[in-house]
Amino acid sequence: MSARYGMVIDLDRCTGCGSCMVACAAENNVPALPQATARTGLTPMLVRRLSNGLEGNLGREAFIPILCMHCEHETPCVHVCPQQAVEVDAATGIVMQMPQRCLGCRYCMTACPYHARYFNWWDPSWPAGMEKSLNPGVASRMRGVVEKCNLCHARFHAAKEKAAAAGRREIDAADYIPACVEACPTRAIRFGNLADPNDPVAQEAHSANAFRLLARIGTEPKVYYKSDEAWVRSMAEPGEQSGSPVRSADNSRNQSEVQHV
Amino acid sequence: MFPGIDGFHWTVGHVVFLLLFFAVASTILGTVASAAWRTAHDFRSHHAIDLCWKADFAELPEADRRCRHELSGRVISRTCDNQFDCRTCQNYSHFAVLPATGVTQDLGLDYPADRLYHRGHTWAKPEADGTVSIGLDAVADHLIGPPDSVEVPEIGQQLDVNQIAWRVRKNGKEVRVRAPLEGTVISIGGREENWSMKIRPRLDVQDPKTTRHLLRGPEVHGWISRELERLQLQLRPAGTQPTLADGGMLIHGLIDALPEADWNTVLADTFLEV
Amino acid sequence: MSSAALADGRWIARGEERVSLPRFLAWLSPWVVVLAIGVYAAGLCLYYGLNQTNMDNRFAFGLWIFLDLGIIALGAGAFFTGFLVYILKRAELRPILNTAVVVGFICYSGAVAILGIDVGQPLRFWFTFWHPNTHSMLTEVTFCITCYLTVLCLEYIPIVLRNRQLRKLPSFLVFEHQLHKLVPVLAGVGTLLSFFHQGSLGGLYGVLRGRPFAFRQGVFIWPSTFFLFILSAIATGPSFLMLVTATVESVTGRRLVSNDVFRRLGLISGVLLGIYVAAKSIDTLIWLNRTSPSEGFAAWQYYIYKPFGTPVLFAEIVLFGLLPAFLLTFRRTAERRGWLLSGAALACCGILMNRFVMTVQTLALPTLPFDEFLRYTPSWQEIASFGGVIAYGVIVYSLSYRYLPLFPKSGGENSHVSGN
Amino acid sequence: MKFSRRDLLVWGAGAAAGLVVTPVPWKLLDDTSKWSQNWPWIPQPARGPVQVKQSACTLCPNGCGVKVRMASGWPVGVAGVASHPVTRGALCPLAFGAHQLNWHPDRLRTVRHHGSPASWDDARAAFAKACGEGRVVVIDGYPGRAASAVLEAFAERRGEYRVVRGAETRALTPYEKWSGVPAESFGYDLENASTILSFGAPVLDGWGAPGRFTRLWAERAAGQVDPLMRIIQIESLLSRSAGRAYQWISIRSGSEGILAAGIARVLLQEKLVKTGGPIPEVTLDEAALLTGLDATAIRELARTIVVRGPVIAIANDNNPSVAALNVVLGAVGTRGGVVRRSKTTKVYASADAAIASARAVILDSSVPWNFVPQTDAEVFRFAAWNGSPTKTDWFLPAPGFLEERTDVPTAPTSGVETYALAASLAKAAHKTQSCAEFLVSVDPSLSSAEKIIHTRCAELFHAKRGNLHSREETAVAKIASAQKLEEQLWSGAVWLGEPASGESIRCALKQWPAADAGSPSDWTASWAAPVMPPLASKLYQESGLRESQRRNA
Repeated sequence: MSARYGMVIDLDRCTGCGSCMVACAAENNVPALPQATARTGLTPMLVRRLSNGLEGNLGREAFIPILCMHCEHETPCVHVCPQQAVEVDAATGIVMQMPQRCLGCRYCMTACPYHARYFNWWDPSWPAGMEKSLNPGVASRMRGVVEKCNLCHARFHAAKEKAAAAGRREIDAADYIPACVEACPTRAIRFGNLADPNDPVAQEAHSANAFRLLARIGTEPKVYYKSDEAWVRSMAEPGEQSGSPVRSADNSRNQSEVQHV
Repeated sequence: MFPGIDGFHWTVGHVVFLLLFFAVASTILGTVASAAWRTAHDFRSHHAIDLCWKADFAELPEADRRCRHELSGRVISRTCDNQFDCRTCQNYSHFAVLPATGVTQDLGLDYPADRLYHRGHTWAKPEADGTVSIGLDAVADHLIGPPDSVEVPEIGQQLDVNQIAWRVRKNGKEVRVRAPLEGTVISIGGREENWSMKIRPRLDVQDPKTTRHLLRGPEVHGWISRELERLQLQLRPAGTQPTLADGGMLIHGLIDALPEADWNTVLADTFLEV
Repeated sequence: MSSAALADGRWIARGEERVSLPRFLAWLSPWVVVLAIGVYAAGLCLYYGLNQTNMDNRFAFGLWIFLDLGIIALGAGAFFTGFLVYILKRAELRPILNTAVVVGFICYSGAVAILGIDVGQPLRFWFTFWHPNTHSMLTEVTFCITCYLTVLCLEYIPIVLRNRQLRKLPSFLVFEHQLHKLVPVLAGVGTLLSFFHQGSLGGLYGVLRGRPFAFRQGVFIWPSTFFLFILSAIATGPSFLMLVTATVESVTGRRLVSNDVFRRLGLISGVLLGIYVAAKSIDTLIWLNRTSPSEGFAAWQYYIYKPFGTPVLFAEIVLFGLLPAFLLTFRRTAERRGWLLSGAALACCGILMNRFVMTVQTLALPTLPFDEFLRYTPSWQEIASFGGVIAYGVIVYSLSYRYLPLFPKSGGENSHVSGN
Repeated sequence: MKFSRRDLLVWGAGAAAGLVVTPVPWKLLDDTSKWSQNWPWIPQPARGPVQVKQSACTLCPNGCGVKVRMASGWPVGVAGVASHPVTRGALCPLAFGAHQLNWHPDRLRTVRHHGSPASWDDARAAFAKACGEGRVVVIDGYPGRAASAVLEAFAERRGEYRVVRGAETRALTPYEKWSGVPAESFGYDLENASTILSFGAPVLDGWGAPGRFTRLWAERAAGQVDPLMRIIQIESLLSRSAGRAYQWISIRSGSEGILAAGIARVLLQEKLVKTGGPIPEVTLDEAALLTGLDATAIRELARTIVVRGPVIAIANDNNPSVAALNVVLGAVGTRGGVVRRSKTTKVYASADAAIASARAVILDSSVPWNFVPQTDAEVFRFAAWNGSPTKTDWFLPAPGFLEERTDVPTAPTSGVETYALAASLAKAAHKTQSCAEFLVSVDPSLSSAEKIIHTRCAELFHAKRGNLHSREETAVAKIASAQKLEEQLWSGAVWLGEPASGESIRCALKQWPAADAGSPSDWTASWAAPVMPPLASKLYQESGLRESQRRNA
């Protein structure tokens, strides 16, 4: 049976520490290039800051980890790539990027509404000797190709091999955990098989407070978010904020306790 | 795209798309190929020569493409639509029956009546032994004068009518002389005979059709006078009156006398060069 | 006269007057400088990679894509004129046929050159032919443009071979003759190809489900932009030809084609532009009221960010669409050179603006609610390569005009008519 | 037969056409694609089998359990050890890229004397000379290690041993003052606390052993595990902790002490607590005025916190008022409060005080870089990485991350004693020496850290207390021999003592402490490395997650 790997990220538990970003970069041999900027760097996992736009002690902020959403329906990047460098793996539902086949036309990047794709503007390089510390499971990408989160496919591959060695066809769920999930100190990022109705993550994905970014575009992302706070959930769709910077903060939790100066 | 390339799966889309693409691509390549093949074929079947002449003829200015019957005054105005080849001209007989008008007037140039003239300023003289002598005519002679060098064909070489028979160089300019008749070169005269050469024509000279495309009689006069008018206009220094208004003599080696004139155009017009 | 000038004269078609070689070189030299700088900049981009540009992960397409879409749209005159002359047998347009071919050749070769720099791995350009993804508009574009550029080369060759010196080689002359006989076939193929890739270029953005500003509902497998791009391209192609011809006329100071050719081009351009404006307006209304809201994006969200306010939309449709359509169509204006040409100019600005909006504004606008509106200024390398392409065009056209029979001989009938 | 040019052309065209139908051109094309992907200048990771080693992180005194992936003899990845009893698989963001730290461009590779390279012998000679001439002050940033014992032993003979206390330990110093129990043996029994009253402490942002608290909070704030935990963050700005806390109370910066006093006053006046205590002289209105809250809010807060106990107040600095509030709340020496986890009674001299008379000062590599000894003596500083320039005469390259064989004592905030060993999994390309090794080489009569570790393991074994946590939990009593115990510790097991006995700690608090200005010096970093792992600094810069790049050179 084929899996549909996905995530539920509990934004109420995300402290914005950035462990997931660092773990992801280390796992996938992302170079730390000094010349890279916020808009040219490689951040397959990127934690972004949300704010309810209010000042003073009414202000609230939250953090949202953004990674490839592994869209299921009319996956935008897969459809536009002129040479099949992006494919949806039927067995796992993972949207695979194949840098070795990428022309670097960046059409997929314009197609992705989540800005989860990154272009190698420079050749990768590391301080002398540091290449010894690279993860042997993942090849480094050259300049001029696009890359993104592939749910630590190297780990999936390793799990597969382990299963094969043990004569099993299905992998052991415990063997395949993406680096960001493993790293999250508050277990805010949860990873599981959405196709398995018994999987707690699959169940959580359908809980009341779960939502997906830009769901109305209809790309069926497999990365879910959840939050008890209405203003955080309102960040899912552009229409919700109705243009005004002030977003409806959830009063049920601590509005009464907020002190007024 | 081809078997054995990893990670590529065929879909119906591929089949349709690639079929379409290859259809288009092969159409384009086919076009080039057929053009090339036809070209080769033209060369094999001696059509190439005609085609070139046709193309050149098409490029000639209107004034150079007058019908011989207009020159002789049999018709008021007619542009030749047959590349000067009266042998295949279906209207020729229709015009030929009309009498030639106009009186012969000496232009101070030597155009013997026993010769036939080609628009490229060459003459052809059928000899008794069935050969034909050909050479540059008086106007050409006067324009060029003593040439710096001449590039003549080899003995036994095939000449094609209207094709470049020999080349004359003067003051760094090249004059490409067109052959009046097709035939084989059998002898070439020296400087004194002005490189007039003997050829054995491919067709029988006695047959009038063989030389029908060459000018004779009143046509020559009409033609020459037109040529002289043209030369007057082209050779006169800017802002002066026509020099030959009185039909005065062309001086020998005009090209040396008037170095400032636009000889590119003059020679091109004179020798039907494009 | 210098012997060099004389040598040059032997290459100029007989009976044509051209400026002296020194003056011609003087005219070329500034363009050559621009081209040189452009080539240097392109070299930098190829050697050091695209970090030389100011594009980034969020602004993944920049000035170059705008250039590509722009000049390919303007180059549409080539295939459309060919179509009119050879397929619809509109002989009266022959006088501008050659110039159309040259303009088309310049536009497409320039676009392909820029695309060659714009991709991160130029060495892998052929991967698209190797593992084509038939769902991608870009695949269609790549295939069609490569084919059509070949077609344009084949249409350009006969014109080159008619040069006064080249024609002296019998084989060239005969080949030209034979090839020219087959040009109608090429014109047909070219029409098919251009039709598709002009459309695919529109589809390029129309299919971007993730970019609601560009996304459009479609007909069969193609979004509406597919057809809008074709329409706008064939509408403005003739206008651009008019502009080019008029420019050449004013530079050389001689009348090259008769007024009624202009009038005819203007009419074609104007009518098609009118149809385009109508279609574009309907499409815009459907998009604003149906497509975009269904994706959760309210129309006003696109136009709160300066400088891309509603005036841009207005200018694109009315100022640069409706107005030139009137100017080009109605006798009162179309018979005056000034009005006709300003109409053509407006039409060309309009199509450029449309391509700019589709490429740049689409990327500048936020998609996620917590995104910000992006700004991007091209680096000098991008601008220089851009200028390089323009200069390349001017140079190629100038050389073609000087040495090749682009226009009917002054006085004489069109050489091509007798050519066939 | 004559071979004309035409034949040649025909032959060439035929050959070209024929070649297309052979596999040759297609194969070549496919090869070029592969070739165009393997440029020689693109560094590729060395292939090889990956093995996983367990150890303890030594980047800061919290000693989190780390799982190190090793390939061809080098660490290629760091992750948390899920079975670790305290940190339970969580680490701080910096740890995940820490295996790249040893190749950081700022790595200190040679001995440097006043900026110019020198040899180890020069340094040793200079230090020996200094020892001969006068007192030596040894400064340690990570007390309790075997290496610290070496430092201490050396200091006993030659001068003085001082300790730089991390922020968390400093917060415990008031109790030390009142009870005589050293701050090093206090800890927080967070596992049993229910309401956490944080006075500006970054409890969710790398406070203490990062994993320990974040995991607790994640589970218990969500109500997955009882008792429910609530964080009340008292802070002037919307910090990470404030953002995620159950409640954020925004007060004027620097008025934490006043608020603590105000709350204490309410608690005592309204008899909300059984324990008595000196009533703060600050009135509720004064407190309201100074904190920017209003009196009712403070009263409300006081009532809220006692509803759900045990409640514990955590300060970010050695603010005596917050400590006093804990005394009033009866949260000192009780379950779910500030507990005494070890019996040690040794109180270390703080390094803050100016060093009066010393010939030399030697700093262990565990001393934070922003700590500058107030002295004019000759300063020897051990460090693995270059930091911001400080008054230092000798820079001595110390072992980097995972390069030193050392033991890892209990984390500062831990409520229970732990002991772990960190094997050396990587080797530096240049000669390194830890401060302890250096001192032993100067005074060979000292016993080496290795020996001390050995004896400590033996003691653990004979005490038969606590459990050993590796993949499964085993009581020390069940372990065959001291060697076995040591082996297991070296291979990543953690010894965990019994939970702190609820023995009460007598705090002699006669009157409410004067609200002093908090910590005298502003350095708070427990992270000893002056540089961040390259990936962390890059990603923080690109994501804008940390505007102020703390701890970054």
